[in-house]
Amino acid sequence: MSPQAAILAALVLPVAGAAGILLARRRPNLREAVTLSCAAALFGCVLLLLPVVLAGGRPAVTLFQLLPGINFAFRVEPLGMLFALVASGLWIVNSLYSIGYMRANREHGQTRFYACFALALACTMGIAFASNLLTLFLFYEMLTLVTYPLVTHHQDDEARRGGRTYMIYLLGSSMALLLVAIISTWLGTGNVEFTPGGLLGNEFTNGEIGLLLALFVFGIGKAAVMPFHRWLPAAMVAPTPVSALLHAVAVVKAGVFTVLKVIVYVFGVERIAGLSSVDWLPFVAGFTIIAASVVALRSDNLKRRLAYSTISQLSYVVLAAAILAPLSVIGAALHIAAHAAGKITLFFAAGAIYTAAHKTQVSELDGIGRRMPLTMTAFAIGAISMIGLPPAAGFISKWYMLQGAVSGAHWNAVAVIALSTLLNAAYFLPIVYRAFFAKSAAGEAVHGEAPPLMVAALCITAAATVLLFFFPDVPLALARLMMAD
Amino acid sequence: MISEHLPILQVVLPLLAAPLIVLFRHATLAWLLAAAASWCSFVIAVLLFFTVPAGGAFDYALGSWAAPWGIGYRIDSASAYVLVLVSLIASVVVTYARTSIAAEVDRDSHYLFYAMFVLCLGGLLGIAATNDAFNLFVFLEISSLSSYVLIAIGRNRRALHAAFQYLIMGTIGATFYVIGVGLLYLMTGTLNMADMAERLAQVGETRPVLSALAFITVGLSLKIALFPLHFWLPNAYASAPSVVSAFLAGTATKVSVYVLMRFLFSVFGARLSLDALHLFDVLVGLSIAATVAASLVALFQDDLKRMLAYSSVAQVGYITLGIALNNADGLTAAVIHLFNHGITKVALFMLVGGIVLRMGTTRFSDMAGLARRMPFTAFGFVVAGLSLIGVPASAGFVTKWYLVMAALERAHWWLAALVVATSLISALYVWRFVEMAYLREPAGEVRRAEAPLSLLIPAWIMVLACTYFGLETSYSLTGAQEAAAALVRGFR
Amino acid sequence: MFTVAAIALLVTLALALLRGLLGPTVFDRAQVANTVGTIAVMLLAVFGFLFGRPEFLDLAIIYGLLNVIGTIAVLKFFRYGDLGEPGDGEAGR
Amino acid sequence: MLKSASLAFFLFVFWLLLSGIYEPFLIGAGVFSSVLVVWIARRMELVDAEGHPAHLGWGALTYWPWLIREIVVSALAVTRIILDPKLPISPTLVRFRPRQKTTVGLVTHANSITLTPGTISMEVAPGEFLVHALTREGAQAAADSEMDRRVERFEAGR
Amino acid sequence: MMIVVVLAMVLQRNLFGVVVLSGIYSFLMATVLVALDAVDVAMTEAAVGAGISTVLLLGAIYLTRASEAKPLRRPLLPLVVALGVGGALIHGTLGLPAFSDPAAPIHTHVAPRYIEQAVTETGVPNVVTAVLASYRGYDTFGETIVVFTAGIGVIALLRRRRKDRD
Amino acid sequence: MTMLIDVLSWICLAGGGLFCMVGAAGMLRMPDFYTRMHAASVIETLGVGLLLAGLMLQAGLTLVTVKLLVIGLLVMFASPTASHALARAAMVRGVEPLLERGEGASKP
Amino acid sequence: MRSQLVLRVIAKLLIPFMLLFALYVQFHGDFGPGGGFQAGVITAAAVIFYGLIYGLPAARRLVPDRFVESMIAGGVLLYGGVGVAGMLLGGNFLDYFVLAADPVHGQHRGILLVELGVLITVAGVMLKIFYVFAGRGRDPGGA
Amino acid sequence: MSFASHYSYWATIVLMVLGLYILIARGNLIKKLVGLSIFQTSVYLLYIAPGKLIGGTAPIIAEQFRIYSNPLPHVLILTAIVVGVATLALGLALVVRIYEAYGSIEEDEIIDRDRKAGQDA
Ligand code: NA
Ligand code: NA
Repeated sequence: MSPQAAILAALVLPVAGAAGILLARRRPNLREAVTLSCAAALFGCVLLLLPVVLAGGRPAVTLFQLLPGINFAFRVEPLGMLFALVASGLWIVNSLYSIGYMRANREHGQTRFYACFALALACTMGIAFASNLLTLFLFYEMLTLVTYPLVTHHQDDEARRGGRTYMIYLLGSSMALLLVAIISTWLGTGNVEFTPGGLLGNEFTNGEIGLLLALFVFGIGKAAVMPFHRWLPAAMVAPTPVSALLHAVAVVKAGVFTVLKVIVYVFGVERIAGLSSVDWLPFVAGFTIIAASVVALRSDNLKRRLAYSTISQLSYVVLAAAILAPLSVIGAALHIAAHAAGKITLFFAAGAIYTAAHKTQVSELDGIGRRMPLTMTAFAIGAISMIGLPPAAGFISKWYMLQGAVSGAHWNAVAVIALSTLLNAAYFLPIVYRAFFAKSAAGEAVHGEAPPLMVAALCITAAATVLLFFFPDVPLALARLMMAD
Repeated sequence: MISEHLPILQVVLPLLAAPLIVLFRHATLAWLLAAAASWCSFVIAVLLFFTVPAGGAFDYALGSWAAPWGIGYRIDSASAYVLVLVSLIASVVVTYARTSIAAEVDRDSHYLFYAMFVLCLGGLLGIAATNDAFNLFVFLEISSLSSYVLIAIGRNRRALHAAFQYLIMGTIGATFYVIGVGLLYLMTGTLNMADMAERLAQVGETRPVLSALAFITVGLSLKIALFPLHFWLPNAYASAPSVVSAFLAGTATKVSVYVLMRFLFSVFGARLSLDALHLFDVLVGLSIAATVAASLVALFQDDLKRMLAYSSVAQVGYITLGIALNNADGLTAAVIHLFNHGITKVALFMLVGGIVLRMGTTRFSDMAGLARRMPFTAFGFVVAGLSLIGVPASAGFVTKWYLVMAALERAHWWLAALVVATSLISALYVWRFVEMAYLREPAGEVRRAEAPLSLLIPAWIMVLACTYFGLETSYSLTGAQEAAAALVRGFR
Repeated sequence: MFTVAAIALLVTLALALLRGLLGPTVFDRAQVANTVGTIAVMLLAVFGFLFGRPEFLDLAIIYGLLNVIGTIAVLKFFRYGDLGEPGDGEAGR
Repeated sequence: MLKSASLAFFLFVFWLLLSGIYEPFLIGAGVFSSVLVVWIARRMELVDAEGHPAHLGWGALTYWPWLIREIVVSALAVTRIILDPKLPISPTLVRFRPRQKTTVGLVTHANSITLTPGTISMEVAPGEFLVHALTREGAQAAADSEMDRRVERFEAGR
Repeated sequence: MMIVVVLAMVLQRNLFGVVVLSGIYSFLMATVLVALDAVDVAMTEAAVGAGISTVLLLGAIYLTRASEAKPLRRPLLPLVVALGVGGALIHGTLGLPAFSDPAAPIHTHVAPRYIEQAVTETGVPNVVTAVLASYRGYDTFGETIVVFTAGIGVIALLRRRRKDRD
Repeated sequence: MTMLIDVLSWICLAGGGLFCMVGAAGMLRMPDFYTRMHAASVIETLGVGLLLAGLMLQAGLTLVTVKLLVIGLLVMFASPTASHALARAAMVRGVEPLLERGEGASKP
Repeated sequence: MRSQLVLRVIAKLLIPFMLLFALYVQFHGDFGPGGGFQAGVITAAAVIFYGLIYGLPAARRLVPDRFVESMIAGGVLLYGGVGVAGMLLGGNFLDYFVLAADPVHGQHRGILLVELGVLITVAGVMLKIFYVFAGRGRDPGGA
Repeated sequence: MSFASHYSYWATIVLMVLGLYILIARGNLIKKLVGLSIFQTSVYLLYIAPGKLIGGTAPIIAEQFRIYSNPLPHVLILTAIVVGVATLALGLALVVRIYEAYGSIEEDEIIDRDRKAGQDA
């Protein structure tokens, strides 16, 4: 298969998978088999591209003319490759987990769930491989639309309320800000292609660049930079596999990926480094990190705590990118992968707890580690990664970020990272402590682990989190290539 | 050579199909004739579109009388563009009509329906093809009279009054047009539009010319339902048979917009038309009022067809906004929106036709759970709805893009912002449908009752077209840019 | 000479119209319509001579014919309230 | 058949008189038109003694001049009444029995009455006329009249 | 005089009276048209105004009702609109060439050819007929189709009585 | 000869115009519908007749005269028919004639 | 019968001449005022007059509905047919020059035929409208 | 520019204003149509009056005349008249149907009835 064909296949496969899922709606086993095989095939396609990219190739495909000068086109570069790998890889695991979760909880509308999930992956691939802002924007918007049915999966009033918030925040920010940013870029430069080293020449003044950056960063609502973060907790109404999709596989990752991509390929790290008008971004990101951590600390609901943790972790990426030091940008890229693996583990664990013990609050978890040892061990690994301690992937990315911050003498950033590490520890470690060392309440129902598929999935991701610490070669290579481009 | 006669065959084939249909008085035969006429027109229009010389035109002298003395047809990029739009929509709609009118029109009136349909088609094509200001009026009336009948031919009694209102407003509009043309004739001595443009340049900005400009603009604004002269349109589109709503929404107002542009840019010349009389301010004001007010009204409609009708009024505002902005991007936006909105609205109304057929209602509250009853219809509605909003990758987006570009080029940031903001309102009313169809529990038992394929396939062709022309813009956009250029270039 | 006749006819027309405005019954107006028709026929004939184009007489004849039909239609309408009914059972003819 | 031919002849003469342009095409058109109209008239069942009273030819020569004289006289009388400041009218309805037997006769009589200013025939039926007259004298004259006798003679074709 | 008739029509509430008045109006219009040398137009106006329109209006009144309810609307706005339109037209007509000015564009462009050439080119002395049926024959084709449309339209609307759904 | 004809036709035309005006005046003066009809018939007979005669004298022995004759015949046939129908219709519709006091329809 | 007497007799006298006059107007449109449209109106008026006097059923028997509808269509087809004939004979649409060897003669022929088309359609439409209006009962419940 | 030379237009315009007034102000549908046809008719004069040449004659070519009035407006207006009557016929047909459906030809009553029906349904 040629690289071009692989790109197209990566886009088409999930759509075909969705169609297959719909066709197989009457036979659940077949349906799930379609999902899994499609996920595997997608991962295969993406893997096919990896050596090409690592070898310095940048395969590209152009399909239509969207507007004169702007094509509907794809081009695989290292950052997109990394993102695509993470997303397609986690889809397999997530599918395993979903099968367990959906069946155990006897969820309705499973066909719709799997179909939309597959479509969401197609959009994610589009985002990862898009060669220009507009193509990216198209998939970015479509991702919002196809995940909407997932967010409102329960179809009750609460779900609809949450779904509405989700839509309004994401569509509103992208239409009103991101699109404007894209148009402004087009007006200024006559170009929206992602260009290594950035596509901005000298068309914009210092102040305009600051404004444009703000339009992009806030317009990319999926990155959940405060104050555009509220959709993420609102979307917690969805079933856990969906949360995993949102937090780890696709949605928020698409957000920070886009931010990173814009900073690297539109603005150009070197072009805007040292400009006074972009100094505000580290502060906003830092504020988001700290504030979200504080909220997380105060939340008793486990998924809500995880959600605010995500908000905080996303802003690590933004912060790291905003420092504009090469090493920190590499750290940002790595963190996409690291956070994905860690956070998906945490959500899987939360879902397993819900499925096995029907518990949702942190305060109810006393002693649960003894009943669900595997789950809570995985949770602990995820938590360690979030805090940024070895031997978990989070350490590596944080390490790069810190190096970048120190090398650029961004002492504020260093302080934020340090403080947030403490806060992370403060809201994760008590859970681990409760689970394993607190005494469980009297009259506790007897239960064991969640269904095997779920446990297997969360074990895999926990293992991945650890493995990424020891073998960070591929992500690191990709991140370095990105900076070298 | 038959190819020389394409400009006239385009128009005459549908017109002559009508008496044949009446002669045979047979429903199926009538449909076949109407379909054949529509499809032939489409093929001819496409041939013309691709062969019309860049920067030139096909001229056709009717009766072999040279132009200012006889009536001439003139097909340039702009008219070819409109011809393709109208005949494309007619071809799709006529295919769709057979099943749709079976449900909405009495059986023994079917042949009359098809006769009226081809007449309307021929009239609209004639308007686009002619180069004679008075001949344009005659064809305007052919299309108008037949559309009054088409609206009233169903069983809904509201359609009668709606058609009457339309008749009154349409006739006033046409009469205003005739008054305007009369004044121009008195000042130039000619009715041929090319000749007229040439002579007007010498006459200049005199009172009769300005007055003519005002009458023609107001008259055509009535026809295109420019806010606040729009009130006939929602009633008409909401109560007409679905296939008629689809056809008229896609073609009638569009052709009138074309005529308005023809006059403003080619006959009067933009310098005279948009700078004199502060037409820019007026048009911008009305366009904004149209998009904002009509979108808001659409948001609160209780009936799907009415909602779509009000949305049409709003969408006309985008077109006139593009006209008012009067630069290359603005005109391109206006021209391409003729096409984009045309196919979008046709798609939506055709889908609604399926809903009418299966559910017998278009009330919003009855749409609860529609996605389960008619999944393809509901999904198609959403996809076409995205185009209505102007979401990227839909046809509607291209328009918005050019509008924003045009506004920014003129340094009207606020206009660009308004365009985006009004899109959000349309997003809300499309959203209302989504919520109803997908998220509300239907009352009572849900039985899967998808629209028949004979309705679904034409509708989905248009739905897919909405997406296709959002993704692949080279034909529609190149055509629109050339059409805009042809309009500005005029008859030189 | 023709001018005098034309003026006289115009005066007649004006007077007849006055009656038409005064009414009071619809029959008065119908009568006025009929008279106006007749006057118009004459006026056209005179105009023809006035302008030296006696072709206009064809026009006058048409007026005359249509005037009759119009009046009859009006009357049928009032006699039977219907335009299409044959008078007193003549349908079978 | 004879009536049809005669009607066609009359129509053709009418055509020639109207036309005034005598070239082959238009004359041909005249022939064609006359025949066509006769054909339509036959389908309308118009070609009978009522519709095509050719037999009355000679009577007209004597009746019409008399009628015209009557009309002028009565018109002058009505004119005098109109111009009289006192407007000396005495409207009267009168019902009487006419002598005519054929419809053509009755119609001729009725129309003659109406045509004569000062009298209007309001109801026309065999054996009964209702006439409105402007003055009592006019009514008397209509009821027992010279006109009645003359129409009878005219009807007989004398 | 025509204006008086129209004014009477404004005031007249009996629709039958309105019909009769409109018949008279058309007679007057036709007479004026003859005075303006438009004999063909006058003939048509006579045929239409005195004949067809009257019969049509009578038919419609017969099928509906003969008198108008009290006008319920406020007459001010319509008056303003109507006067505004009139004002716009007055504005425009003030700049037109004077009545019967032989140098006006309409007398110097296009029309002269018809008058000078029609007889030799078409062999038809009535220039109106020549222009109508030949030079601008396509307009007349359109006009015939308009008539056709109206006829078929009326059939479609009134061919039979049916229950109208609300 | 032409002089004589001109004078005659002038007289006819003037007279015709005069009778027309008189008839119209009568239409205004007369008290009820039926009596107004009598006045109108002056126009249709003497008025029209004299005018046509005047025109015929002008036209001489040409086809124009024939057409004028046709018009005359048309008026002669049509207008009493219309008047008759009008009067009948009015009566049927209950427009009461204003009669001289004490008079009904007299029986023969 | 009695009430119609005057009208009936006068109609019988008048109608043939009306019809002939219509044809006269038609054929003399080249030389004086008038043409297909006016002739069509007069033709229809004559038949309508007949219908007024003798009743709608009689008129419908004379010119049946079906025939009238064919007239309506036929006139347009005739007009369009002349146009197409012009095209087939090597000219443009509605080109009369090619209808005969002599161009002026061709013009004459073309004008005659299209005027005939106008007459047929106009007469048909007017008649049909009369039929439809007059034939429609008054009470909303009936028929 | 003299007012007198434009007086033919004035009559036209007054007729037009009156027609338009009837059309807009009156709620009776038949009267609206009558207003509409007056409005249309007024346009005839706008076209035809300027075509007249004083000393000219009807454009029917004959030996003895040299100056003819402009035939083109006549042709145009002939068409306009036909269009007008076609519109009237259709309008009246609609009015008849409206009357049968609503039992009224007054616009306010019709709108009222529609509103009531909308509430009932
Ligand atoms: Na009398
Ligand atoms: Na003619």
